[in-house]
Amino acid sequence: MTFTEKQTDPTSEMHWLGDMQADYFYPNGIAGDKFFKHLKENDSFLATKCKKCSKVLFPARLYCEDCFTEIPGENWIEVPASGKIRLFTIAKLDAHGEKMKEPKIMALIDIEKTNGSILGVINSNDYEKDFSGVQVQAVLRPKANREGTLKDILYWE
Amino acid sequence: MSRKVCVIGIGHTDFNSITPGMEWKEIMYEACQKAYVDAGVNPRKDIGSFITCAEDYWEGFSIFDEFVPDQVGALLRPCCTVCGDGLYGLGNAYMQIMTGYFDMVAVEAHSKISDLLTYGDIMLHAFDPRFERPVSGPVERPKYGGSPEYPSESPKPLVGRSSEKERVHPYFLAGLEMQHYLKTTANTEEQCAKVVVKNKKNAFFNPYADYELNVSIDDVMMSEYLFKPMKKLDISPNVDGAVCFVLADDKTAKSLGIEPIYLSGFGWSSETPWISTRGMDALYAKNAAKMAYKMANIKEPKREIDVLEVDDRFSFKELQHIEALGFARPGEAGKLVDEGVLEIGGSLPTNTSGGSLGVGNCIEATGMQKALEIITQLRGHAAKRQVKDAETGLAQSWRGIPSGSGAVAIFKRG
Amino acid sequence: MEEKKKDWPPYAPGTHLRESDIRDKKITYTWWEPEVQYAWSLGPAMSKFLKGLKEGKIYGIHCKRCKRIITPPRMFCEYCYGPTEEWVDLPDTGIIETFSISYLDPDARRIEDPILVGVVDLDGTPPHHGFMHYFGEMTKDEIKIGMKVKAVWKPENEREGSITDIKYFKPYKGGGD
Amino acid sequence: MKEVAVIGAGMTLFRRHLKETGKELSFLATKMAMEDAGIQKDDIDMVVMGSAPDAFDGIHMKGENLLDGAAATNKPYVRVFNGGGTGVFAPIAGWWHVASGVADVCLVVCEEKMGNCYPHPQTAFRHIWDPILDRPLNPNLVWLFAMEMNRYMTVHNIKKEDIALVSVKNKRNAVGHPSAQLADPNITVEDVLNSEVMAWPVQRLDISPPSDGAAALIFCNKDVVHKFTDDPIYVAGTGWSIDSTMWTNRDLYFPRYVAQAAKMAYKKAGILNPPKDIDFAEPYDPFDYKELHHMEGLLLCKKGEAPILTREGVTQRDGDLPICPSGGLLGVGNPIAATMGQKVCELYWQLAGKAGKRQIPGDPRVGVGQAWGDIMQMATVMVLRRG
Repeated sequence: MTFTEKQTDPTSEMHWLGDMQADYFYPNGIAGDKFFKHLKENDSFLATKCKKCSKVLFPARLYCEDCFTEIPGENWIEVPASGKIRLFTIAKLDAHGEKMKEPKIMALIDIEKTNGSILGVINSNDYEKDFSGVQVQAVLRPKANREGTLKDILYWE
Repeated sequence: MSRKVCVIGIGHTDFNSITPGMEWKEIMYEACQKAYVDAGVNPRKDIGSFITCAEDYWEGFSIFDEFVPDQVGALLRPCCTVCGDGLYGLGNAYMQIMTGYFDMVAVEAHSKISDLLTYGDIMLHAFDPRFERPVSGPVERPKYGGSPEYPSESPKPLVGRSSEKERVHPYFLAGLEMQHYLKTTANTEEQCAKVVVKNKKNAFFNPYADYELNVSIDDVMMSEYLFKPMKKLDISPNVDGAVCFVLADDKTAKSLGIEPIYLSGFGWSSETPWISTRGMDALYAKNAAKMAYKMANIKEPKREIDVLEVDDRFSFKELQHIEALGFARPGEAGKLVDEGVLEIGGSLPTNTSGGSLGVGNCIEATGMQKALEIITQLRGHAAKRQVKDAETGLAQSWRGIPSGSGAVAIFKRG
Repeated sequence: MEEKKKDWPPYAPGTHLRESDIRDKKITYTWWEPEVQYAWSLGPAMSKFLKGLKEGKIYGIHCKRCKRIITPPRMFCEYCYGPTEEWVDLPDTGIIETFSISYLDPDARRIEDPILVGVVDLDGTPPHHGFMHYFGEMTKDEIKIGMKVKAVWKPENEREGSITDIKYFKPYKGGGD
Repeated sequence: MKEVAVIGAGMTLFRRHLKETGKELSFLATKMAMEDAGIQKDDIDMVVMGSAPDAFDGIHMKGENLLDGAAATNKPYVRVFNGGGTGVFAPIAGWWHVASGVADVCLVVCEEKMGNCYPHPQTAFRHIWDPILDRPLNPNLVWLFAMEMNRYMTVHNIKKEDIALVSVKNKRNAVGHPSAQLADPNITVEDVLNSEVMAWPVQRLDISPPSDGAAALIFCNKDVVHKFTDDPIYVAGTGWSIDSTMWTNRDLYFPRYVAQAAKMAYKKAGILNPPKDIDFAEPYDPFDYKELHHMEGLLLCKKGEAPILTREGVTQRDGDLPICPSGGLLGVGNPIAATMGQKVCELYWQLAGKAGKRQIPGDPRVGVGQAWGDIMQMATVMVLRRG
């Protein structure tokens, strides 16, 4: 025993409720801003090619983290908003650990012509199908409603 | 003459799914007090420096470091927080001792995760806010009308959980990683299930474990798919608990008359935080192990290491880490489970404490819980789960979803 | 050495973002509102302290090795690292250790009527031992460090076991007030 | 123990909002430090990140999120944290990586993006209070400082005019600092005294602004330092110390934890008489009175004497004991952890003669930097010396 007394009455006051609530505003950054502004006007993505290691980084970055060099403006390239599903999982739980109304098919999609990928939701309720390797296309919001966030990609199919 | 660093005292609380009778301060105090008594030292006089391993959001304070010194005995002493797993703390303690500034350093790590009501949402909060997090569900921005102007009212604390925000549980990423692992190696879901059976059984022999369970492979295979191919029993449930170590240089240990257990090597490494370009092959564990083996002068880990504790927050992670640490060729860890090599009586006993699957996922204390088991084994105090003639042990941990960071520590009996 | 005299940093990289750039949506941004809620377990010390407040009492606890009565109470003493024991019922009077006159709310918005707030050094404890609370029934010109104060409690049926069961501390002359 | 040298430093702009993400800011600062030292990513063995509350950036485990911008991909990387003290504590952690012989070259990056937190960075600060004892009273962070300032002023009978001089000095010193957010060559004591009262005795111009920013520093082992520079700056001593969580159970007029940390660092650095042996100092100055408070804590003067030295001009850049020649937090900005830029990088720039317009006259040889954090309880001290 490390104390002289401990809680022995289970009905006594036991916990104190509180929060750490705040709202968060994330500027999309130098590269992110360019990426999302492009997405607002076009139906394609931007990627960046490192001039040293020639990797095509997706999503677009300001710098290549492996070579640690800045990526110049002319190395920005346009890539189609489509790709192949590398991995997928059928998620049944929400963040509270409770069952969602409908399971969601979450996937990691390799974007064409790049060395990168993106997380996405697959628009399907076929929970038996093997989606690996399936070609998918991003479905975007109508141009008028786009706000310049990842939410502009509604889902993939 | 170069110093050596050794562990001279260990202390821990019981691990329980909830600890309603104790404040976070009190579970820390209990673990630390036990470690100090174990080492036979007075923290107010003998210990030079203190390290706690914690992350703010797990605890519920913007600056958790504030709420540390009193209960670890660090009043008006050097004390700091390392934002990482307990093994990172051990590594930093090692370095502090090697500078010659201190002879004795205490490292504490704990989990009071039952205080946190919104575990899933906090973990989502660790995803990249621009390119990853929004995928999980609604981005709420109703309070201030969608523009960052200065609002006239303070946000009201939410009471209870809001049900309309249906965000996906962040463990979906573990589901993806498991699929990657099964696809790229020859290992199967059954082999993962065997890991669950083994670890939950080992936990029966560990008095402080909280999730011991007598299940068969069929039981595991029949449990529900939550993040296909990941099943309910593949996931380690959360647990509260605290662990404290006292480290010292070899001279101090000898003067205290303690038979030292050396921290002979450690390493850590981080992969890219971008899920979009990460390999998902536990490269972090490979790099960390390389560093630790070099420091501990280990050439053939398979032969030289007697007992092993690897991170098994998800069952497939145990197999993946065994391969990354060099105990099996890629894709062959499953065979070791099939052959019973990883059992307590096998040639490579792994997660004898029950691991995270058996003890529970103790968040930032995971690495410390694993190191604790290694020390217990090397001291020969592991009772029914004792591995015979354990001389060298390895503990490895991973920082959990969504990170690609992990650490390795190697302990040797003196 | 010529190079040494170089003016470094030669420049500071970064792109300044004005409030107007954000308001006029010159840049794109992402919002997120996390759900961050806790239920901190109260150990024996805090439970007893809060229950005491509900009954209109301020509890302290004794560290016998250091001969110190501490409040807010805790189960261990940070000076000697030993366990504490023996609860003490403290008077609800003290002196103002320090104070502030605040025109800010928690989110840094301005308020008209300033809040008087500070630390009360409670009677019955060693010097400089107490807790933070509001002050009332005095103006911002009257408040002074060293002033004697006494707690004003909420009516018994409104108390809920919280530090706010004390409404504020008011000036106190001593005696049977 | 290995001797540790500083070979490069970098620092971004400090502003209320910066367009860059945290990663990108870290990249910019790191890149600059690497250019200064003339090294590549492969030369770096280990990386230390210093970043204060996750609740500012709004990213849980933000150390993990920032690591690619800190050149830490596939490297040993750790984040250390102790509130406001991180700005000097991260370099201390970098120092022990090298001093222990574990790493030869260690990069330290400090980053903060306070602008992310809404409705105000203060919203995150509400959660630094004790959830049971303090948060129900709806506190604002400024209260803390107001209460401490009041105690300090009352015990030593200090006038607000003397304290305002610090703000004036630092905001003027910041002129010429490329990162500076609040430099003002024409500010006067009257401006400070007439500024809006936030929480008396704290007024608007007594406070440093919340900022976004990043800074980076590179340490290296003495044995390999010749590869990078001929004129290295060495870490002479480090110290850190923490006081009790129960801030209402101690007298706030003197920061005994700063004295404790300073004594530790001075002992290691062989400093016997701090005011004489130290040429200049960068004490933590998020509020103007804190500079005075910390000068006393750092044993640079007797208790209650700091305002007198300030009034006499001793602490001006051309005085006998220059304090905050960078412009400090009051002039340059206060992105919590990234204040490493003023508190440690500045020591390096001054000692190496690279401070440009801010250069202290008279060839300084020993400088001390200090930061302070948590709930008025943590002090971190680092002493650098030339040659």
